[in-house]
Amino acid sequence: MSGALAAAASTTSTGEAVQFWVLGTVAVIGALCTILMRKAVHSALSLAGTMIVLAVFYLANGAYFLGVVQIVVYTGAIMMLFLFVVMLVGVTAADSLKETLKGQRWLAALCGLGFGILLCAGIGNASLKTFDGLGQANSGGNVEGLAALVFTKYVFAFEITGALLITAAVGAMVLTHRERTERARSQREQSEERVRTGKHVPPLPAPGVYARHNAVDIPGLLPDGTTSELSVNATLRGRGQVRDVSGEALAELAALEQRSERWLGRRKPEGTEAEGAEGAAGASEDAEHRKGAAK
Amino acid sequence: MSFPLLTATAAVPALGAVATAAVPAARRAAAKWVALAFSLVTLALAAVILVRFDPDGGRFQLTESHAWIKDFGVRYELGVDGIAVALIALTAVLIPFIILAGWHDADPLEGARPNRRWRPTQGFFALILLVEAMVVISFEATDVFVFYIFFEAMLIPMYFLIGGFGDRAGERSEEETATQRSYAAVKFLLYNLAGGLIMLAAVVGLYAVTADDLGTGTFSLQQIVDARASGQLDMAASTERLLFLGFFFAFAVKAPLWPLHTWLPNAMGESTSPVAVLITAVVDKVGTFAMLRFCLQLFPEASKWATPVILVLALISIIYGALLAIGQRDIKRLIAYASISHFGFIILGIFAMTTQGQGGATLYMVNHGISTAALMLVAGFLITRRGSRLIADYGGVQKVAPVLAGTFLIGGLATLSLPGLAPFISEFLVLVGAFARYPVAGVIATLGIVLAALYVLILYQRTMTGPVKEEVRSMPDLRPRELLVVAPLIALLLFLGVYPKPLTAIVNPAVDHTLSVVDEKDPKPDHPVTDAGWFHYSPKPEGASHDGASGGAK
Amino acid sequence: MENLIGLLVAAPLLGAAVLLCGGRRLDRTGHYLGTVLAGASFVIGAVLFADMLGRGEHDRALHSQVFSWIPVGGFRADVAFQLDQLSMTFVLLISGVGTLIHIYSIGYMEHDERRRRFFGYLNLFLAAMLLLVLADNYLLLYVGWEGVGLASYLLIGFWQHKPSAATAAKKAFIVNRVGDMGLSIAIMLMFTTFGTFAFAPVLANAEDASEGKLTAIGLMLLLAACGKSAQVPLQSWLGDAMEGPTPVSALIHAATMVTAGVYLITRSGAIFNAAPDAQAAVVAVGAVTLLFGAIVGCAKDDIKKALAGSTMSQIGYMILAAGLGPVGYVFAIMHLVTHGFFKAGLFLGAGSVMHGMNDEVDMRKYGGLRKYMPVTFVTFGLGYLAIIGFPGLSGFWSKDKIIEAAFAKGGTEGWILGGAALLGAAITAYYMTRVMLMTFFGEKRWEPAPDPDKAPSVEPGIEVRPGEMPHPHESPKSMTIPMVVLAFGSVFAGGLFSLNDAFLKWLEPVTGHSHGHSPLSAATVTAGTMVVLAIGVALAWAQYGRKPVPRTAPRGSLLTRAARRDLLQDDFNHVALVQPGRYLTRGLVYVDHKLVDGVVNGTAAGVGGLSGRLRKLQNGYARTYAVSMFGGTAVLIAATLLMRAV
Amino acid sequence: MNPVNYLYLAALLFTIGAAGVVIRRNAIVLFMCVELMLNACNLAFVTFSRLHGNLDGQIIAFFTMVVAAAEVVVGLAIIVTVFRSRHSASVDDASLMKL
Repeated sequence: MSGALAAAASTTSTGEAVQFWVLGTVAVIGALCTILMRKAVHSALSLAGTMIVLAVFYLANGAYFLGVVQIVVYTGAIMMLFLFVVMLVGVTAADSLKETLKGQRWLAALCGLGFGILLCAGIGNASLKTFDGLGQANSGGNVEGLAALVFTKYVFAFEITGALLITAAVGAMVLTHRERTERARSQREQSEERVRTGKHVPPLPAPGVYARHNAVDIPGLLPDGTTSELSVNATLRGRGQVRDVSGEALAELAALEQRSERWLGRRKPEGTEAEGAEGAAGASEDAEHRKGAAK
Repeated sequence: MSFPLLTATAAVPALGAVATAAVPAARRAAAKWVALAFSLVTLALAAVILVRFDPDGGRFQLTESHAWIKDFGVRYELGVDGIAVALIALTAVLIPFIILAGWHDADPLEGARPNRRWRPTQGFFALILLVEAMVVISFEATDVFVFYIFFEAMLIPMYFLIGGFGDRAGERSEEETATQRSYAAVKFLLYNLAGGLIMLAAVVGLYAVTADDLGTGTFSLQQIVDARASGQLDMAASTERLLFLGFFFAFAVKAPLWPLHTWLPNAMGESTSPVAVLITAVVDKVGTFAMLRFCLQLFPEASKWATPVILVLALISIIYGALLAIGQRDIKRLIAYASISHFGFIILGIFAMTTQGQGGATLYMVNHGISTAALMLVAGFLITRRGSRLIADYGGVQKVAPVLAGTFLIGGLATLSLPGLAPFISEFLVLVGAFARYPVAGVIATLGIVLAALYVLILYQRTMTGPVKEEVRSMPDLRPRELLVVAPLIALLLFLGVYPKPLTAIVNPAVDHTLSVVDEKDPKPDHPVTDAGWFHYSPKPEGASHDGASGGAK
Repeated sequence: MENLIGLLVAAPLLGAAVLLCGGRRLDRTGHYLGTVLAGASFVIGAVLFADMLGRGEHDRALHSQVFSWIPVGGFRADVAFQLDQLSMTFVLLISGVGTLIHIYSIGYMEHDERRRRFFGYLNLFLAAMLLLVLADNYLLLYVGWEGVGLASYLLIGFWQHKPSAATAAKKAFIVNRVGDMGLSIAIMLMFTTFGTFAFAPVLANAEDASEGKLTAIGLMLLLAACGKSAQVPLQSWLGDAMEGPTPVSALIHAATMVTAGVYLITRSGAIFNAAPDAQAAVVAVGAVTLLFGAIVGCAKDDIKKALAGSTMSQIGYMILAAGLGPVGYVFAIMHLVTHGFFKAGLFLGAGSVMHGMNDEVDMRKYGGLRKYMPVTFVTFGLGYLAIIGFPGLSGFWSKDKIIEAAFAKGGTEGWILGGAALLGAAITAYYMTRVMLMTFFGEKRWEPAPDPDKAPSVEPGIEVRPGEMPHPHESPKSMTIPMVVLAFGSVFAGGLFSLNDAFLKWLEPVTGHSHGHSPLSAATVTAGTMVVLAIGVALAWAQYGRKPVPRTAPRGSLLTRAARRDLLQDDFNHVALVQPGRYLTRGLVYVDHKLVDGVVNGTAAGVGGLSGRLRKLQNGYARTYAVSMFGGTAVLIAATLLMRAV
Repeated sequence: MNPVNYLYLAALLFTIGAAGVVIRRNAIVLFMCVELMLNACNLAFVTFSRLHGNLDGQIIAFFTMVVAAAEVVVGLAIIVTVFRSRHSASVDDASLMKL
């Protein structure tokens, strides 16, 4: 190192120290949240937080340009991208943190611990007692300095990254774009086809509609009160955003029956409802359709 | 520079392989002739080598040396000493006979598949020539690295020869035969690969050692030997021993030494007899040859250190192989175990570290090649006639096919090294050589000759003599082609048995040099007779009779 | 002259080559060629003999160096011949008897379609045998030694369609191989001791070597001799060897090959002289065998086997004599020669009898043949008288001297040996008389020819209709003439040799000789011999002459039964060697398959199993891989840190 | 305080990120963890550039960001596609890496 200018310092200002300890804690918490939150949205947000903290650290380390870029590009663009996708996949989708792979947690913990310790040990070994700040390097301005490097020393890398970005953009488009190869089938054709195959001769059952709820995410109920899978959008099901009200429906049904009994004032032999339930359970699809049609 | 004779000798069969493989599927007869022609050209070149080689000349002759991989000091170095010349000659002589003997071996495969690119015949002969090329060049290579490459590359064509072409199924179902064959091929490959890889490590180690001591690493045998002689290169005993073991292991697998032998019976049993001959008479010789050329000369000290163990293993091989041969029910496996016993003799001779032992071992390589070829090929003719390898399926052949039986007997007698046939000389030299230094070993090895008589004669008795079996009653005698194969081999056996001098003259100087490198002297006789010439002996009256009775010779 | 020596061997060798490679076109003339060539070598031998007589007794030996055979370092083996009196004796015996037997075979093998090959083998044998006795070094002798072994193998097994013949041949060769092992070890010992194994230098310097070494060499040579000369304990093959055609038994297993052992010991006299222990062993072997063979000879009903037993015992005499050292060498050889005559004669006679009796070999089915085959009877009779040592005939001269020499050994040893020899003479007289009586005297006990399928011993070509009574007839001239000649030999040879010790003087320069001082005078010994001889004959007469011979062998005493089984030697070998060997090989085959191979296959299986387990780690869950990567990185860092630390 | 602490922080974050990659099943969160790791690296780079007093570190960090951006774009695209076809963003559904 050239100790001529900007004599190597060994410590930084107290202010920075304070800032480090405070924000550092925040960053770590953010990171932990990122990996521990059940919902992807929360993870994304906490990650964004961490990133902002990092941006601050960049600034503190004299990387002004990067600090800004960090906020603009990362926190601004990339994290938003994430959020988009999260929305796409289902904002409320929460994956259970229950581990399916045997011993995965333990292994992860073990590796993580060892890894971290070793890393720290490595840093500890490195002789970094003193450092010479960026005073001299940033003398011509940080952005200019970077620009000088980017357009001289790293020009090829720079160009290549350009190419990379283009490719990435195109690739993303290609991946997400779905070409419609065949003509969309008209309603007529669909119905004809249904008749031909004899499945779903009438249209699919509609989602459940009640006085209280009227939404696409509520499956319709079958006579026995169980939900009909066919009545809700597959995507919603995939996101796990189907709201099942069959439980209360059944309860109500039971109450209704009792009341009617009391009203009629005569006992029925045991297990009728069970019978009915069975019958309904065993009910074939068209029975279901009748119900849906009746709605 | 002069005409690269050695390269040519290796290149011609390689070209032959290409040419043979290139013959279109329709003309497989042509392929056979092409292969034969190329093998004959190789034979001619070998003859030229034999002529150009001067027994009393330099250590390595007809040398060629070109830089190959400069960074690793690998040089394309060829050169032959007497031992190599003898073995090259053996190879060149045997291959045409092998090709002739295998004239129809690939025919059953023809039409196995409808497609018109299916050319088993071409493949068979091309592979044989390929093996010849590699064997020849590994006999010639004086650069360890070059040697190693071809030593290993040999496995590829051999693998296909063993796995691809086999006997008629006989009483076994086609599938069983096929599985057996592929098992044998894989076993062969795995054993030899294992050996080869260990050797590779040793080769690298050798390079490292030379690089340490000489500054620039080298694989050149000559250079290393000289460096050792001049004391420039002195390996630590432990290093040398490790390297030696690495090399020796590979060679011990190749020249099957007990207990690394089990691949041989399978390989020889399942492959067609010409291929079996190729294995035992040609390819395996590379192993024993390499022991002489590389193990002993690169690591003399370690060789001496390892000698006791190796001798014991060799003795075990001799006795064990013979006993197992006696126990076999399958003609080819019997011959295979006999070969194991013989390789035991060869290794015994090499590590007896005496002129007789090593000279004998070298002769043994040649003679065993010829005699096994004779025996195995005749056995092959026999087997193709009957379509079975079981001894029990034969009997009384001598009556219906006397010539076949006769040649078979001669081959057998050569195998039990009957005096007057070539193998006797080599075997006796090995015994004497071993006995001179390790009497016990010599005596134990001598047991081998009795056992040899047992297995050969039992084989002959059960197959050839006795009442004629129904299945063999209509067996034709040797056809002209087959006679053309066997007769010269037998003639060779007789000639070398009566007048081995041409061979010994070539081999002796090389052996002496090897011993000088190892720095071993023949043990001196206790009461050397000054005048070994013939003079008249007349009994002395004194002490002529122990009871002191006065005798009258006057 | 020297060059002629090579011809001695070359002539029959050429014959063998031509006859064996010649192919069918020689079938008609082949046997004449073979006979002529055998005769040729006899003529050459005679010429050389005449020439040799022409020279002084000490420069009689000839030597011819043909070419250097195996030159490797200090190891020098030459193809070189040495013809001294000893070799000459053998040359004449071999080529002479050989020629006669060739002639005999012309008639005997007349009906055999493979006669050409038979003569080829005979010539091969002559060549090898001559090489054996002419070699000037032990290695070349070894070549001849194994050569005769091969020839005898081929000839014993000549009728290969008979399993018994094939087995007998194999047995002979292998037992001989054991002997050969001894010879080769002996040669190695010589090489390590003297640096050479040519006769002259080795024998001339024998005394210099340590006695231990010499004893070892001597014992090894003895082992070789035992193998070739069918001495205890390697005698078992000779009896079975009678499976071969009778001329073979006559030539190889009576007259010449089996005596090679005697030649070897006599030739190596110097070594044995310097190694008393070895000599003692030789003597012991000789004495045991001469009794052994004689006893076996008494019990056999198969005429050839009986003669084989007698051969064994006669060779026992020779070995005994050779073992006695310079006292006995000459007489060993002398007995060898006379024995060559009368035993060959006897065998040829036996062959002639079989020829007339539809190849019946069982003497109990003979009887009263003397008027049907007079010539055979007379010649056989003379041979008989010779072998029992009837005064004046060959056997008398040679055997008597041996007995004398045995006594001359001195001390109890001498008494034992002499006693054994005398006893042997008595038994010889007994069993030979037995053979004589059962074959030519008494009433006819002939039986119809057996069904060839049931008795495969019928020689091919001789047309025998099953159930046909034999019609004994005298054999053709080609067979009788040799018998007559041999008869002459067996009558007069001994006398001629002993005529003012001609034979002694002839051989002495080579073998040396010393007159042992016997405790008994020569006369006493002779008288004793006569007495035991008479006793033997009388016993035999009492048993087989006076009362008729039963057609089926009586059960007999334990000894008889044992003797019929060759004194259980085969049973012993079977139990002691064959059976264990069989188990050993079987066991080893198992071991090789299960253990040696099993280890390898086991390793393979182990690797397979292990990888099967490792496969489970490859569960396809990206995150598992991630963990492993994670861990791997950790390990890497640890490694780097360690390296830095170190 | 010595800037080395930044490095420790970076190490810590990196480890957390890595652990996250290992633990979480949701592909998107997985990606976030990757981003976290990248950021940690960036921090380290920046710190180093400060320690050594030249801007190369920052340049590298800059490139890292660019690459990260590209990676995220493509990666998310992939996630979307996968989700479309399998209605799930979990990396465990059907262990596809097994033959």
